[in-house]
Amino acid sequence: MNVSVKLFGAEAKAAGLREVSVEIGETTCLALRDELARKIPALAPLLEKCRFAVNHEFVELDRTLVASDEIALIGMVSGG
Amino acid sequence: MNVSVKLFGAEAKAAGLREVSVEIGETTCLALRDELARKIPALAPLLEKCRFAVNHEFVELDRTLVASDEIALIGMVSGG
Amino acid sequence: MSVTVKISDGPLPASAEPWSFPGAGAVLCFDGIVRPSEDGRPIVGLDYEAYEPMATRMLTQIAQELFERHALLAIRVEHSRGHVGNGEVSYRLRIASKHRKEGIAALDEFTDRLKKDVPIWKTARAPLSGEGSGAAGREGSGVRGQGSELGDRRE
Amino acid sequence: MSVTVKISDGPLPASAEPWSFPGAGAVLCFDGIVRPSEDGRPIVGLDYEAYEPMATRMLTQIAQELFERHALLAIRVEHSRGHVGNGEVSYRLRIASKHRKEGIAALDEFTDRLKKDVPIWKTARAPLSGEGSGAAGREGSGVRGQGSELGDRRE
Repeated sequence: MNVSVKLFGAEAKAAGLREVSVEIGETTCLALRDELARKIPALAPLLEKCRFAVNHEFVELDRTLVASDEIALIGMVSGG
Repeated sequence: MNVSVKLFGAEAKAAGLREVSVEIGETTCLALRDELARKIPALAPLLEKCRFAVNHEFVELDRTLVASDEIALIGMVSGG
Repeated sequence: MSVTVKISDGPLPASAEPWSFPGAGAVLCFDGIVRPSEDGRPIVGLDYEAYEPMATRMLTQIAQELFERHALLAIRVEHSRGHVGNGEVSYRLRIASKHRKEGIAALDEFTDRLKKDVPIWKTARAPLSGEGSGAAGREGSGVRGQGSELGDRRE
Repeated sequence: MSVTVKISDGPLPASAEPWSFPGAGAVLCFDGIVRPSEDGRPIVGLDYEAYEPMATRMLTQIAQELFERHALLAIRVEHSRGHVGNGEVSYRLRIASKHRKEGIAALDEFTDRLKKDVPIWKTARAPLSGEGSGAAGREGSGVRGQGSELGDRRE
């Protein structure tokens, strides 16, 4: 399945991208994370501190993804 | 020595007075407190929780008083 | 160090005028508002009495102590005396600091100290006959006469 | 329960418009202001990016959680996106409660949660050449291009 992941802040800067398209075999956030680390090595050291948001809600890594999901990688935020 | 003591809040209410004139032998706040309790029995139960202010500053009970001092009895305050 | 202390007659303005301080990252404003009941009984407001100039001096002293304990940039405190009706502001404390945590700590401490050490007293004013239920004719528990400024100010 | 959440472009008004809630005894206002330096380097301001509608949803969810934990009457939170210059307000949180302590605790908690769980990011904007010393020509550390709203907004 092909999914698109939005990137922000330090992750967008490390990847040099605001959105990345990833092909995943197993359709979980965990598999997506592994694939992101493989595809964009500069992201790898940041992923430990990141969470995924699916359809604008934080989810656990075992969350199953479907093609219509809006997926975002959320690292350290800095509002205020 | 004759001193005048300003009263506020619960102490003014208990005494029914906003200012009271007291004749003291020993010129300390402690002696003044004892004399206030004797002269106005309704004040006696409140005095334990009161402080004296002399010339607009809180003082200890061993403070010596002089005739020109402005003396106030300050109990529980309730600003805010 | 910037400290402003002001005790004034009647309620404070409902809306605080603009206030900040160069370099501040956090500006806190606390409004203390008179609530419509006191000890479970309806009231129309509170009458405040301040022993001056001691009240102003104590407020200034507390502000100075907090400057030393926290890294503050500016404190401004205002307090009413006389009558303040329900819903009106009787106390406004503003603190400018570089960072939030120190400002919040100072705001809390300042107000604790105010309620312990500043010679200001409030007296609840109950509704006049017809204004409220269960307290008809009662008019607070304040001291009358003997030169009471508050007594003189009651309508 | 009264919760208002607003994310808007550019700095918030320097002065908060009047706001209170019936029965409130304490109204707190916290202004987060952009400071003139970040990590010891002079900046001209911050660029904020918010991931919407998630940012608004998270702010609303945090407000609702705090309502349950503290006895609050109303929360109103505003946050900027886009550029906010030095000395300008990027974040304003207002809380009305019956009593002070619960309002102060909620104010502190809300802001901690904001900084942990709300998808908003800031990027420092350094002075342009000639505007400051030691940072000539540097222009923050933000991401460029790829449809960056922030990138598009830079002068």
